[in-house]
Amino acid sequence: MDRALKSRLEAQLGSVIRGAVRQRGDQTEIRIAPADLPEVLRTVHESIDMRFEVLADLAGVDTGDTMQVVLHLWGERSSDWLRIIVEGLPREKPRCPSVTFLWPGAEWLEREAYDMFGIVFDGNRDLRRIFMPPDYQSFPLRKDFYLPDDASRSPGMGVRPVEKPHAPAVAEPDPAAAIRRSPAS
Amino acid sequence: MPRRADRTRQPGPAEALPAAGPRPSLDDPRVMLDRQAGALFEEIPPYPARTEREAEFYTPTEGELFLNIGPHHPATHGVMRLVVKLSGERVVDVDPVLGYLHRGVEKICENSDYYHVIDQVDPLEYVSSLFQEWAAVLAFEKLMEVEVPQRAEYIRVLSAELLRVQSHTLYMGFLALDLGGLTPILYSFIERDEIVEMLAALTGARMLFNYFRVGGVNGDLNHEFMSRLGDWMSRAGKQAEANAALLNENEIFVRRMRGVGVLDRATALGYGVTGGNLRASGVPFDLRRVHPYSVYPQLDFNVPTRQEGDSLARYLIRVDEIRESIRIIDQCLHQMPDGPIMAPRLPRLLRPKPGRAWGAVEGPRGMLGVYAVSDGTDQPFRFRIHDPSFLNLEVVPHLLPGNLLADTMAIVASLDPVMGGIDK
Amino acid sequence: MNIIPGLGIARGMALTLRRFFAPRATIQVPEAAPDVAVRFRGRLQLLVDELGNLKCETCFQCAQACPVECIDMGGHDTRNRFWVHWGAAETYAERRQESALRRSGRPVPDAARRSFAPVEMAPLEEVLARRDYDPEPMLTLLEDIQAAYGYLPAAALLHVSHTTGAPFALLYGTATYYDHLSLEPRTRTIGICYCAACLLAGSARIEAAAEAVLGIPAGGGAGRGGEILERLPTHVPGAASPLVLVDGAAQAGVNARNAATWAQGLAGGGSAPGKGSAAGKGAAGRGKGRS
Amino acid sequence: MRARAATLVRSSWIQLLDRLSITERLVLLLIPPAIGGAVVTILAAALVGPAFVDFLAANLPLVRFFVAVVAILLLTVPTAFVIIYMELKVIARMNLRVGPNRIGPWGSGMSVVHGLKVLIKEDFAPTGADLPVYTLAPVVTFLASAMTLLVIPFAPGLFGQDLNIGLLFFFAMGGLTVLGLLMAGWASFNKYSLLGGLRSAAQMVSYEIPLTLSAVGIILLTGTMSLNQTVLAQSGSALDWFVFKQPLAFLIFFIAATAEANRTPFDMTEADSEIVAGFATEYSGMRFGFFFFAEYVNVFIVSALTVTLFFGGWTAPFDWPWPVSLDPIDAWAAGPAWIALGLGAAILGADVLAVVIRLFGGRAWSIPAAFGLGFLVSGAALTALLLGACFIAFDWFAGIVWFMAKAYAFVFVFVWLRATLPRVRIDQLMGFAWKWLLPAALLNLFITAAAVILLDR
Repeated sequence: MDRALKSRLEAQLGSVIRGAVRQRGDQTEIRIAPADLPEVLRTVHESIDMRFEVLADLAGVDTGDTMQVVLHLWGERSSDWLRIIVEGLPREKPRCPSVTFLWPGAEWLEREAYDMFGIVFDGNRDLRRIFMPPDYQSFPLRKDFYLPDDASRSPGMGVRPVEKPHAPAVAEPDPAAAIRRSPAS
Repeated sequence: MPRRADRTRQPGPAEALPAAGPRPSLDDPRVMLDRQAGALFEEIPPYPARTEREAEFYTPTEGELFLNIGPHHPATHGVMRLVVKLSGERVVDVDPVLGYLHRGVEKICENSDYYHVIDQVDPLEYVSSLFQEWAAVLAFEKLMEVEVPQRAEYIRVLSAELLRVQSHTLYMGFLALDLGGLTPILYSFIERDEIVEMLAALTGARMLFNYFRVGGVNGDLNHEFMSRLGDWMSRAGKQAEANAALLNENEIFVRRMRGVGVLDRATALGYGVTGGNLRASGVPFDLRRVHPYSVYPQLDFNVPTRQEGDSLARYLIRVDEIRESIRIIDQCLHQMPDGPIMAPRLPRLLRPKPGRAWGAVEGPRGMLGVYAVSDGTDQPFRFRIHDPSFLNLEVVPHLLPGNLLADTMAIVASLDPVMGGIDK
Repeated sequence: MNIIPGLGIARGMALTLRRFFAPRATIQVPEAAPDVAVRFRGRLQLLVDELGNLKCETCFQCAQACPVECIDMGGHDTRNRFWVHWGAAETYAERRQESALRRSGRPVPDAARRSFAPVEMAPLEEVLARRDYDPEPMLTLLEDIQAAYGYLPAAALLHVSHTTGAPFALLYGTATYYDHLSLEPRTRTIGICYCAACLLAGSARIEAAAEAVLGIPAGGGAGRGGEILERLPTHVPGAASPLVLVDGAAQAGVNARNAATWAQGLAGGGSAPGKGSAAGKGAAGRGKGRS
Repeated sequence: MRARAATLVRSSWIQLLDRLSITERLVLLLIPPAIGGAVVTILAAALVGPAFVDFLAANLPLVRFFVAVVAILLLTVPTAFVIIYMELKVIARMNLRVGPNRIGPWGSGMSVVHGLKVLIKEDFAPTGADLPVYTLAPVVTFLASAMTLLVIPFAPGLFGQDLNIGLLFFFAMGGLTVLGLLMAGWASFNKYSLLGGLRSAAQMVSYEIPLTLSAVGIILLTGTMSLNQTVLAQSGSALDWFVFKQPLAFLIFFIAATAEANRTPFDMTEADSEIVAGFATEYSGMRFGFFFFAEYVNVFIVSALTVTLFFGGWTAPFDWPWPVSLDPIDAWAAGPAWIALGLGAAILGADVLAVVIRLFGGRAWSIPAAFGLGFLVSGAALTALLLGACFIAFDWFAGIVWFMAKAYAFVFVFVWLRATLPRVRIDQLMGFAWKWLLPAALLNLFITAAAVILLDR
């Protein structure tokens, strides 16, 4: 547990962190609002006493009522993993700023989160489905997507809604993205 | 024609339900071959471009052609598909298409109990599945706050390092195979078979081990494993050197690998590349050292790094790591303590307290991480798997352009992607 | 890289040439046994003890625990009637097929539950009302139900259990204990040869008698007891008596004279007067051979 | 009346047929055509035979040509089979595998089975393929390879044609192969094929030049382009072989020939890990089989030419140490006697061996088994004796033995290379040809020319 990290986080980001900085084992956790994500990331990435340079993971989470984006960071100045939970994304239209401005490699991680949860990342220039087929309609890791043969949730013989189609959360088309092949070509 | 018009329509948010008409899909034979429609072959992809990047990629300029490498191709590891835009033999741009092996393991894991998860994550990185197990088990142990006995930790390190040797050996073989060498792959498999049979004596399976448990391992060291291991250790170093000699000094091999696909430090960090690929770019990021877990702090080993960042450096890093792994195995055997192999007083059905945990281990390809969220039931509420190959493969579009088609294989194989983990 | 160009290649060539004469690493498996570890659990087998008894005691823990659901336990019940899956149906392999079918929108056939298919309840209600919903004389109740339906539908047993309060296990046990009670529709196919020789020997009489007793026309649907009467397109040259088959077994000695008696026997459930004999079977075989 | 008789005959014929088994019926039905054929043959021989023989005698070169073409086309099949088997087995052994071991002794029937497999496979053409070109491509490739065999001297007096421009013919025909590959690549309507075809064009055209230039040195030395004369110029001991006079040329020639034969490490045209199977991606069945054949025949041809140019062709590396002459026995005149003697020796040997086996082998050997083994052993011994005698007696036989031994040694080297080396990249391949091989070949040419001028003076 890195107490110094906690005090640094509280000192530099105290205004945007929701709740307390939690620490458990080798993990330090902060919760922020989506709008604050770029600022927080820039701070923890560039602040001289933190330097979280490695983006270990970016994951979407569906808590049942809201969506979250969870980032794990590693920096050589700290012995802890830093977990940033971007919370409070509405389930109907989850939007979150992209982190590709710092880590271009987050592009695919965001694509995966979009594919599985429908979270739209503003600023990701290639936000399309990555695992599921392009014409797929629903977001499989959401909690209202039941496994069709899910024994633990479909007891008995009742036929459950197999795939609940969602309104595809498509990024608003950018004017620049209108470059499209004409059907004749 | 109505069908074509249908196909070029942008699916808007208003279309909540699937369209009633025939939706185009790549499997639809009519899309592929339809003389009546006036088009002999459909261009790829048959969908309207959805993003700026896709539109840019699929709009070829004069003299460029698309080439599908995969999903069925002799040199793709697994079922990877690279859509390559070529100008002559020179690669202009690449668009990797994933998902051919997607099984929804995360969803399955969220619907199975904690012991089943260990088995479900096994086939992800099928070349070295103990590491994936280890990541999951590590996260669960953090959730449960279980103390793992020392002997179990040593056994974990021992078996995992054996598997790392196996994985790197196989990597060397497949790299040579993708460059056209027939023989190294078979030498690699001979080596691998010894290790895998050895692990079968320890764990009971050759490939999907299901060996680690929350709080320890399933089964102690036994005589058969130890005798096989001793047998192998007596000649492991020499054998690895001999097999590597077929490639290390081979002028053709070295010339094809050197200076190809150079990944500099900043790009590697920005793309989240980990493992040997990152260390070949000069970043000594090895979780065993920088964020130690298990008994690695008590073991003496080096973290080989190289500054070049090209394919040859990535290859040589692996060769060095085999040596280090053999050293670690040796130390494990000497330091192995006595004691139990499972933590005491674990319930038969695990119900961790609600909470979140992130566990990451250093696999042969990089950082394998698991983010587990518990809601107090016997199934994880969220089980996120982070696979290193996923991000290692993501740099391919960055590395390939400007190289020749033949270098595609040298670069992709040197990054060592395993599609089971990438596609989850 | 070496100072002398080509030396690395030469070393590699030397290595392969050395390996050319090295012993093989292949294990030729059917001929040579591979060295499999004792702990290896790749063998899927039921273990037996030294006396040859199965060690498995059917505790189902393996099937319950199998994470990829490849272990499935099932078998015929002790009377060889039903294929049974122990445990909740959705735990086991059928679930996979079912869900696949359900996903594709097709109806789901379920062999394990076919006997519970719903039946017309009016005859059952009549029987139960007649007996004032008293399950105590269970055997006669079941016999009545069998008389009403021709067999004992499992759904009917379930209904009896629900309405009278008798445990289903008791009903099921009673129904399966007695031989003359059947949980499946008893279908009997009675075939009567209609070739010229058999017609001469009187097969038309036999058919008329059977039709009268069973109350169904030849070639028509099933009778109340599930019997089906059909004309056989065989050819029995020089038959002394007509060829009559009950469920494929030739009935010897049925002729125009004892046709009525034989047909009465059909209704009772027996198959005699004459039992299937070697001669009859021979005739049937010959008939099939030449047709 | 007549009709009735005909009916009677027909019915009796049918009754006869009815009574016979199928084999007997077939034989019976085959008798009339056989008789007819024999009669026609005899008549034809009697009527036009003398004129035909005269014609053939007058045009002996034509006869020689046709015989040579047929023989060479027939030769390609066992050659390809042997090399395929070698490739399977040798690479397997180098990989510490067993290789084919199920069909025939040591799996030697494997390549034949491969051939049969290719024959019975479906032969299809992809949609959009240019059918005539697609069909012709394997033919062109195969024939271009096979035709080069015409000028190779296998033994003294055993060659298709002793062209005075043999080497030129060889290179011209070898260069034709690229046409077939290019056709296949173009006509397949497949991007991989196209890339393979274009690669083959670039590669072969580049490597033709050092290949030819390295052989020019030998032309300077011998003063002829006839391959037969080249071999004769190297007769004597092994020290007279051109490999010792032209080591650099040999090295260049061998490397260029590897590229020319599309062998690893220069098998860019069918680099399976890059462009699936190159020009052959869309081919199947016997069309693919022709490519397959052409490739292995090419390996043999390149080895054979290397042997011919640099390793003395059919000449023995050393003189036979103890000169034995079988000249006093006129082998041909005493033919029947020899046959009788051989048969008698075989039977006698079999008897003797059978007795010996029964005596020492005991009850384990039944009498037929003992006789069989005896016959096999004595036959093998006699065959070896006969072959030895042939080797001594006929210089063409000795020549072909030496030639094949040398050629297959080089085939082994090719297979060995394939087992060891990874593939080079296409730009490295071209760079190597133009930057290294071509200057080296020119240097070699210059040195040779200078030496010829200086030493001949």
